[in-house]
Amino acid sequence: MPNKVIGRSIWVFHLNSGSCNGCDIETLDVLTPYHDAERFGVKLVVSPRHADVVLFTGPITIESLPKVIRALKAMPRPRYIVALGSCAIGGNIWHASYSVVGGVPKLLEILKDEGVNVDGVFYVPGCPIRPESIIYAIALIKGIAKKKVKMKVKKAEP
Amino acid sequence: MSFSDIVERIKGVRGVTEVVTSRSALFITATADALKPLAMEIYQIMGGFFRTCIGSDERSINNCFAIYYIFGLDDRGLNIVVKVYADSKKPELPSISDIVPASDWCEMEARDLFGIEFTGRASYRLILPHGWPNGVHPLRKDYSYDSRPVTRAVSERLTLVDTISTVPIGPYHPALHEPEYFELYIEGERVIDVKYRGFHVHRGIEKLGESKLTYQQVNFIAERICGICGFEHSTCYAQVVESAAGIEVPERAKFIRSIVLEIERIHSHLLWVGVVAHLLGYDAGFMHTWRIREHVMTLAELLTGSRKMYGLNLIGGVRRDIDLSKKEKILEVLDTISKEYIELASLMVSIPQVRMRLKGSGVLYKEDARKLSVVGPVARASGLRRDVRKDLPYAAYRYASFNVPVYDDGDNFSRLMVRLDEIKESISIVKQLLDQMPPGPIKVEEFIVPEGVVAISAVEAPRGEDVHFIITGHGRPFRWRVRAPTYQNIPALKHMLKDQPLADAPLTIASIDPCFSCTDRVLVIDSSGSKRTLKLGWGLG
Amino acid sequence: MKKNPLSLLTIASSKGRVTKRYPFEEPLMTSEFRGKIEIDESKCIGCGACVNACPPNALELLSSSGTKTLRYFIGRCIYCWRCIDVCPVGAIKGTREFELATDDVSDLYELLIHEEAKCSVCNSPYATVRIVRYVATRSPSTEGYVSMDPKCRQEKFVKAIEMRFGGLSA
Amino acid sequence: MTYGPVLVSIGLASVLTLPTLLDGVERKLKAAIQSRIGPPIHQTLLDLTKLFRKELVLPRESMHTLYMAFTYLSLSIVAISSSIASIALGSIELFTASVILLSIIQAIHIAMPFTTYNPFSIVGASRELVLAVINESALLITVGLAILVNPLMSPPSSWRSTYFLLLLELLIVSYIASGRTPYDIAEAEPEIASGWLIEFSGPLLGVIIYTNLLRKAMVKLIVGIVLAGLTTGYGSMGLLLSLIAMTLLWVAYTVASTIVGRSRVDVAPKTMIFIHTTFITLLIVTHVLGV
Repeated sequence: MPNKVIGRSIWVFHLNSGSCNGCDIETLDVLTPYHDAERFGVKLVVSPRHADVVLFTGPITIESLPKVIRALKAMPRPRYIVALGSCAIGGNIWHASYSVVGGVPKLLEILKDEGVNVDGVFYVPGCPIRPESIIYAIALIKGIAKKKVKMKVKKAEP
Repeated sequence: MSFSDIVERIKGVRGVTEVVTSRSALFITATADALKPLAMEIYQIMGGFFRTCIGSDERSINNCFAIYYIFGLDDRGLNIVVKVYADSKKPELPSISDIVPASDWCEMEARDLFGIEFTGRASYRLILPHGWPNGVHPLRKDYSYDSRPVTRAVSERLTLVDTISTVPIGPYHPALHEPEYFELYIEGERVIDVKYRGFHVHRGIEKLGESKLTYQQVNFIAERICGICGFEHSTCYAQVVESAAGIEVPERAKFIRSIVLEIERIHSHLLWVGVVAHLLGYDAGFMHTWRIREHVMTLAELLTGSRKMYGLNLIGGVRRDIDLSKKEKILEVLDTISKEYIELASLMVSIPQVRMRLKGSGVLYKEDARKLSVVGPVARASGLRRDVRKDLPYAAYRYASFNVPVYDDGDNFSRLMVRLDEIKESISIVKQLLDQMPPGPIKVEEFIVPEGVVAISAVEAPRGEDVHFIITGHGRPFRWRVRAPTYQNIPALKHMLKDQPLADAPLTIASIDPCFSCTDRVLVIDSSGSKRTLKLGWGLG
Repeated sequence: MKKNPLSLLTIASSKGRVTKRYPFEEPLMTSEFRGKIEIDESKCIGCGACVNACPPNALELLSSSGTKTLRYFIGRCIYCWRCIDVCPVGAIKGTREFELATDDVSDLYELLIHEEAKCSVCNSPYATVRIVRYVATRSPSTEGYVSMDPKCRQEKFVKAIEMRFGGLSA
Repeated sequence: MTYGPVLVSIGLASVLTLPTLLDGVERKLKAAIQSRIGPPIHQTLLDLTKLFRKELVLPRESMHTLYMAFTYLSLSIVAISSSIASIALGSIELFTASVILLSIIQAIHIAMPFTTYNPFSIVGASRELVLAVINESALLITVGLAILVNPLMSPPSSWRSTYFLLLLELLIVSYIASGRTPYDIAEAEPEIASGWLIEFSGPLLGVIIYTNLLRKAMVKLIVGIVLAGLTTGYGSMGLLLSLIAMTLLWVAYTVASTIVGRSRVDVAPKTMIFIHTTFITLLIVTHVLGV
């Protein structure tokens, strides 16, 4: 999974697409002394034009959807999406609510229709995500950690 | 004015059909015509504050829509709830926003979510996404929580305007960290007007609470209203249901709630101080406050199991106890942070640029603050002594003695000082409560929530007063309304930003410590027992 | 209390570098942390108590031909551990696992497939084999009720009442 | 004079690569003051290489921007090489030319964002313009005075207050020109997002960031050159010394910028005008009095 282009310098545009702030403050926390993501070359940028990765926190509300698409279109390729936290991945408690899209997997379908290409997606579960989870995801992208989760199918023997 | 005087005066208003009193609340039913005179009486003459108003679809019960207006007489710890019915076919009520400017937003919210029109004012869309069809009101009971009339909303004219006289701040902007949109109209470098378009984070929380989740599950969604002050919301929700159902929460649970609430306040204020340092270009200040804050986060995890989203509250009590080793750890962490943060805080306010830019910028005068019923540190920095912990004590706050810091200048510096002082007070509150914590159980397992009871509860969140309103229903709330502190404070920004340099705008916006996700969430109240059963006149039972 | 801006350097040097070198070092985590849940396939009876308690529907019970699947979607879990509180057989336990990042969302699903019991009368599936056995072992004299689906159970019950009052013979 | 071209190329090579590393040092140092580890020293280099591997998304009026960016780059290199050469050759004309070039680069740098029509860009650039006009005029006056006093050609036989004042003023000018707090208003102030940089992307952003680093290096190099002239005269020793001075200044400026906050856009020009006029007046007075 290590990424050749952005593995050594990851510029991140943080996009709150309807999050409760929990993941956002933890994302900010990753940059602070105890976690210090900058040691892996991570930098928070303020314009999608500079970004390699867009961080989604939140289930993607309908109101934020057009702006999300705009921001993604503004990014130069290769562009990556990181879905942070259980809202951005599975839509959390509001996955079925009237005013949200319900997570990045659903956003990807919309992006496909809009003709916006994305070069890769990473999913980082947590609610809110803890800073180490983000660091672990960075380590995955850099190739210094191994993926641990795998779909499990178990059978309950009757 | 004595309590009976207040009751008499209210009874004297034409159109008041019913007044019911309880220990700390007055419940009034009135006709639409009585609304304006009542607002005048309570807001202007008695000097009450406006908490919020709540729309409710009660067509299944009494074939009407209803609006509940909540006023508060803080100095006597009294809530006044005014209920007015609106016709089910053509719901229309007179607006009180000319008398109570603070009611501007909640009227528009009721219009968006219930389709209740307000006469005598300009109407605009506040909450629902751009492109949402007219006439579709998601909080009406005949609307299903999962139907989505729009899935590809179109963008409003937004950002990248060709003229330099408009500077858009947001919806994705480094100074905000949250998607909200301010359009600043500037002349040179001076802001002449502000337009706000928020509610990007409207997730339909209230609807889910009313139509999908159970009473206990709502605790967890309430916590997720806000990632910074989530515990305040879940405490407030738990309290409102406990009050409606008459559940006696064990004392120990109340102490644990108060302790965790104060720990959350410390983390939230430190977070804010850091963000302000960052906005002022003093990044070292940001890094060091967050370094200190990290101890608080780890402590929170030790006490509750998670750094944020504590998942600690249930209706009837809390899920985890504070044992002796945890108590020692709390004291240890408090000692560390109180030493380190005082050192850092005094350093920060000595930085010439920090001082210069905070003093005199973003001023909110006391009269405006009162008119808009602002809450929390914003109110306290403008000379209003409002603090729910004192005015309507809940949880275990009656066992602690503490000061409410009040500053009179109303500028950004005062708001900084209020928060810095509050951290000190919070540390002392936690220490006092730890000393007095009684032994015993931490939760009530069995309880029944009766249907059709109205309750209100308020909690002092780091950003100000947090109000939850509930009408109980079968297995879940019939109506649940959350009034977050930022909801009350954002309209004040217009006053603070106007005629100020553009350069101060992000700072001033940040100075109210906006929490947009709270505000955008989309209900009798009171922790100390002002509840009443709606079996008779209130017609919900 | 005014301070010299340079005293920042004193603060910095007295603290040194506080950074935890995770992933090369232990994370900053306490023993109390709530992480992902683990469902013990040998204990789970597929009763759905956790599904009813789960606020975000991260746990779902899906029916398909002859099986009932308990699906755990880590990507929607809020780590509240309410499922652990309510599980009647203690089949769910909490872990401190947080290293869950992946590039494929399907990695975040865990499925536990239960076999469905068929009604002894109409042969339609109605509950997992495990829960039927669980109930049967706890109340030994079920008079055959437990092996029926709710509809047949109701019919049998009505007939039994009628018989008791001298109605039609079964 | 025979090894002039060799010296120039060595000097040029180091000035072209050093800034990226010095930026890394700056980030590391800042991190240390903030109690954390910080990025590896060569992180800026990694950032730039990555930017060059990314897609180029051009803003409106793109050819214009592109053209300007490359003029900016080539001019910077010319300016740097001429200032390097000025030490090696002991040429005051080249030195003057490089300072004037620096001002021209600054002008292009300010003009570029206007081609993007992005409001943040434009607000950022107009602010930069205000600050630059004041600071660059101070720079030109100071350098003009420096040539008049002429510490470049003949090292002073005795240390006079004029030289001290001259150096002090040059230090201030170069600190402000290096775009650090409290005067990083155009770039870092949050209300204008990342200011004039906001619309650039990929390789174009890489070019701009790199050239900006060169400019930062050059404003320090100028101080270094004057300083080297004051103490040792010129030649290989002078070149080495000015590079060392540049590095040390970079470190000192980094530390200085971490302990202050950012000034405000309406206050900054006033403060700058006050500081500059005071110093320049003092300079003229001491020079006339011959103290």
